[in-house]
Amino acid sequence: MNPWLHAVLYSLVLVTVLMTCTAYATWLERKVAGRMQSRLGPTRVGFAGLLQPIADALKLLQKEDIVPLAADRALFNLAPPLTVFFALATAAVIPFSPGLLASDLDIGALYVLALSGLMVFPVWIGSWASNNKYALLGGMRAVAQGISYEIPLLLSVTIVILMADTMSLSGIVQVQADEGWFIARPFGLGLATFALFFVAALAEGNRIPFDTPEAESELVAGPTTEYTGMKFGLFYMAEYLHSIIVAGLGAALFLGGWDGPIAPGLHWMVLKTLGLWMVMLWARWTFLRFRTDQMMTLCWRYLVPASLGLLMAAAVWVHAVHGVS
Amino acid sequence: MAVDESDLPFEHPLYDLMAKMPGLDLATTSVDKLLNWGVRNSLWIFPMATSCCGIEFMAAAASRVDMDRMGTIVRGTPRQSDVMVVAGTITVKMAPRVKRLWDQMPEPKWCVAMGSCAISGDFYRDIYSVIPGIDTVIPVDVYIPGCPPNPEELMGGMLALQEKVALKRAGLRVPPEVRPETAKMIKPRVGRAEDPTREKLIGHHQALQARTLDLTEPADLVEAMTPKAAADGDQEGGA
Amino acid sequence: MTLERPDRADPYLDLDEYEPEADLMVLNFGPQHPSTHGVFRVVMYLDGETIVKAVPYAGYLHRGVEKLCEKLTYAQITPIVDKNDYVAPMFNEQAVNMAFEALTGTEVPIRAQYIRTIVGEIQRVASHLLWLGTFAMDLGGAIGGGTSVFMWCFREREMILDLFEHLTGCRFHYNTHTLGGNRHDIPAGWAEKVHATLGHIAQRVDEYEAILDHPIFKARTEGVGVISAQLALDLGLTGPLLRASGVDHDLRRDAPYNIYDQLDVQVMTDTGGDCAARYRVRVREMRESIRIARALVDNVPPGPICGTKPIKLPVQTRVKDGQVYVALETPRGELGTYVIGGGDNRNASPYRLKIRPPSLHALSALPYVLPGHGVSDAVAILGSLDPIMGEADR
Amino acid sequence: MTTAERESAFVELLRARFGLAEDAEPPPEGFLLAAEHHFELARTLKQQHGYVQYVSVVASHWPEVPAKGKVEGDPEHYEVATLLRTVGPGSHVARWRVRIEMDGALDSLVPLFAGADWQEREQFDLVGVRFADHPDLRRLMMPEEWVGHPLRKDYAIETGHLPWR
Repeated sequence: MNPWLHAVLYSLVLVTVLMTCTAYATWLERKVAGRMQSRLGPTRVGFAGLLQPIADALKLLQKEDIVPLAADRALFNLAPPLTVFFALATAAVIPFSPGLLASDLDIGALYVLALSGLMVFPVWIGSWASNNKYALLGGMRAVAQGISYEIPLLLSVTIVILMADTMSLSGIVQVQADEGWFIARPFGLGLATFALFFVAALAEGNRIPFDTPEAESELVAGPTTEYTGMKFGLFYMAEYLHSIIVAGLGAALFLGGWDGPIAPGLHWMVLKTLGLWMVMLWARWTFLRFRTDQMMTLCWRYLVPASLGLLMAAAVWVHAVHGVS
Repeated sequence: MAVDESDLPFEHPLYDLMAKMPGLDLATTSVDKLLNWGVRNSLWIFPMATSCCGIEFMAAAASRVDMDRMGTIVRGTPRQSDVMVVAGTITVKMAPRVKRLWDQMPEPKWCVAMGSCAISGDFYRDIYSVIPGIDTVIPVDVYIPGCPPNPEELMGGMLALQEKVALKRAGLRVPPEVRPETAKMIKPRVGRAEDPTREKLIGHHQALQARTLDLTEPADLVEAMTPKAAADGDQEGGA
Repeated sequence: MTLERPDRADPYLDLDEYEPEADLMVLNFGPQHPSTHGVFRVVMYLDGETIVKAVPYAGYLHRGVEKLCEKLTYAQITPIVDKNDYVAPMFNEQAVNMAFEALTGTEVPIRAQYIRTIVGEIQRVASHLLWLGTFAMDLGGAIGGGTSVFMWCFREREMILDLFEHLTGCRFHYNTHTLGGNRHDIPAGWAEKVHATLGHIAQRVDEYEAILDHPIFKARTEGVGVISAQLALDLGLTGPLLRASGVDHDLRRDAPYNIYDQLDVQVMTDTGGDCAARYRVRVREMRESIRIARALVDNVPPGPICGTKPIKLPVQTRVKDGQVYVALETPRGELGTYVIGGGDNRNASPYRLKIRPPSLHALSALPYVLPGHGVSDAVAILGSLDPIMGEADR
Repeated sequence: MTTAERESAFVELLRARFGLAEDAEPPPEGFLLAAEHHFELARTLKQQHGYVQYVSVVASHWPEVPAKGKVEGDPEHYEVATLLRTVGPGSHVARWRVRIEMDGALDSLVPLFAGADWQEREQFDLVGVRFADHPDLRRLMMPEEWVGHPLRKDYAIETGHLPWR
């Protein structure tokens, strides 16, 4: 098939599917959180509240679009679509099944990390342009957190790249399918790397216990304080998209991606992503929130040295197993 | 300072677009119904919880009643809310803030007066520092009586608001409820907004005050805040 | 009694003298903020994200209760003061009625005193539950683990409200205390219900402790918002705040009212003076209150529940001149009522009634404690003080 | 010490140093002292007798019209009651009243008790009593530009304050 046609068609399908997934992720989260808090969650809008995300989206579309007088109008309007763009662009290289991905980049892992690093900028742009102190504080926290946790995230992915000897995400999955998942291989080291990746990914996605930028009880709504209607909806959507894609990345890097018995690969990838996402949900509705300085301490004093140590251990392991090539 | 747009009719560009489409009457009606359904089922609340009713409001959001069932969640910022639930007594000191927060909410928006203090001031209505009902400051859509109303009653009020939203947006007039017995029982010294016995002067002054929003900041604070960006004042009330 | 920590910040700090070069940001926190627990406003001067000076503003819920009470008869005041501390209404009623009883010299029957003690202790559990939920929400956000704790606490609080509804017919504002006793006698089957409910809650309290026993909660509360014993006494902090600072003082034991002189009340103290200490004190008090209530509810002596029999018309209650001060221990501390008798309405109303609100004293600690902390800690400290604005502003 | 012992010790102290008549029985309204003893008494109680906890201050307004139990033609004045407490078992509240003129001022207790700050501000706001040497005597409850002191007896309960009423 024409690669251009493939790219366009696949992107359309991917965006549609991901957007629907995001909408229903909010529904699922509300249901699961409700059950965890011994209540029901949405039940009245459609069967079991299944139409709730659609109602929310329709409502958000109709809300008045307020731009505060003192806000920087251009930047204020630019930020929300930009967040969704970056979040969606990351999805291009996630391998859902052998051959089922928008573009099998040779530097897929690097591309994902670069784009998820860029996620910080629209948040900062939006919070700065809002000209609101709560938004500003939230934006500053988001930038500090994003830049700091970039490092353990990068290093943990580097370990995987080192072990797999390729930067292509589908290549990494293929290596795992052939030789065993990285979460268990080498024993202990892989698990530690996965834990490191997961914590850093939680922080990158501003999920509790690392959600200081949003901090509802302190900063009202953080960077999105001034946003109304669908602009807020876009921020909201980007946050969920990002968390789903991070879960997908975790599944691809550590849990063997599409690798699994019996069913076709896509099922396994979706199941693993969902499972990982549910773990994030579980953490979110159980933990309290760190303070900003404590988060920085955790990152720079514990996670960065730990990831460097793990990187060295991985290098030694690769040398021992494969020898000098 | 936020622009006071409360006098301007609100029209979303989407409606304009649909009205201009030729021969799509049927379609626009159906779409309108759909949009209406969306608004109705996703009423996000901004809690103006000042006193006792605020606790019952929290109870309504908690496990036993769980307002999330009907798609109602609580947002901390007025910018992302549809319904302001005024739960509790509003004082002279607080009223300008309520008005400002109401102005910060995006259209379409509704107000629910929860509890007798928010409705009429209750037994505080003759006190020097309490305003006799929130409807002297902002328009109210649904009144939920009680001191405080049970969480179930709040849920009932939200359902009533859903009905009202459906009727109003379908172009039907919603007649106000007439309860002569209650009207006899409650005789505030200051008439309600629609009451003919209400002195015109009061309404005039209230409107004037609400427009100019004379927030009484201490002089030193005003000074401290002015050299910064002019927008400092804009969201402060909201948070 | 003193702790080796920097005692207090200067609330009257002149910002011009504080590093004139520093670029301070003024952050207005409130009066309507998700975690101000009502309507309360703090203006914080921030250097970076560190608070340099905090200026609180109260009075956004000033409802003129004291003025209103001067116009009402003694019996009419009870339902009005219910609305002051709306998290623990039982104590408000009890406080004013105890003051009026002291003024008129009315004896309260022993059965009524038992009932007052029992409902008071159960109300204390409910109040602390609500505090625990909102405090966790302050720390964990509206979308997060804090909300889970909040929902669970409210689930258990509803059970206590059911108990009171069974007793008084009201869910929230009870109006069950009256001059000389109580209005509502214990209904049949209530004692068993109390046992079942409180036993259930006692188990749940363990659960809350288990879920809050993790490093994040400790990191957020330990060493945050330390109030030294000296500062607490100077400010007139009472109740759990004072006990968390290491002062062994509880009116139930030290100035007993009702039947507390016959009870062995364990006073829960802690030494930290920080948010964690206040949390521990309140959780222990919950257990202690459950113990007291369960021990008493089976042993209520028979007899009348109201001394003024039959209950006179409110206007008929006449009071001599005199001034009394009566205090009792609420979940927030010493709730005092100072009454000057002999007002209008031919002596049927007080001349002046002043309520001593523990919450206002607690809030006055903010300018001393907040400087040096960040905005996140400010939320935790404000939450740990457990202020109820209806009571603080009246 | 029990509460009763503390009470008698308090009365002894008042008789010995603060101008209470020797044979005066404790009146039902509490002890009325001269205003110049106010600060000194609070300091003595705090530093020597263990009354370390600040409880409250209650101001009341007595207009000229002969109120019940008052001498005919008694001029308009304020009364300020102050309460301090000992902590620990046998807790006792020391309570005394001070009478001041309409244009007079009472010594503030803020140098002794930090908690007096807000309480005295509140009484100033609502009743109108002035406190000398208070570091920050502003209104606490009412808005800054409010006219009048609501808890005075000449302030009608429904006194209008436009624009809200």
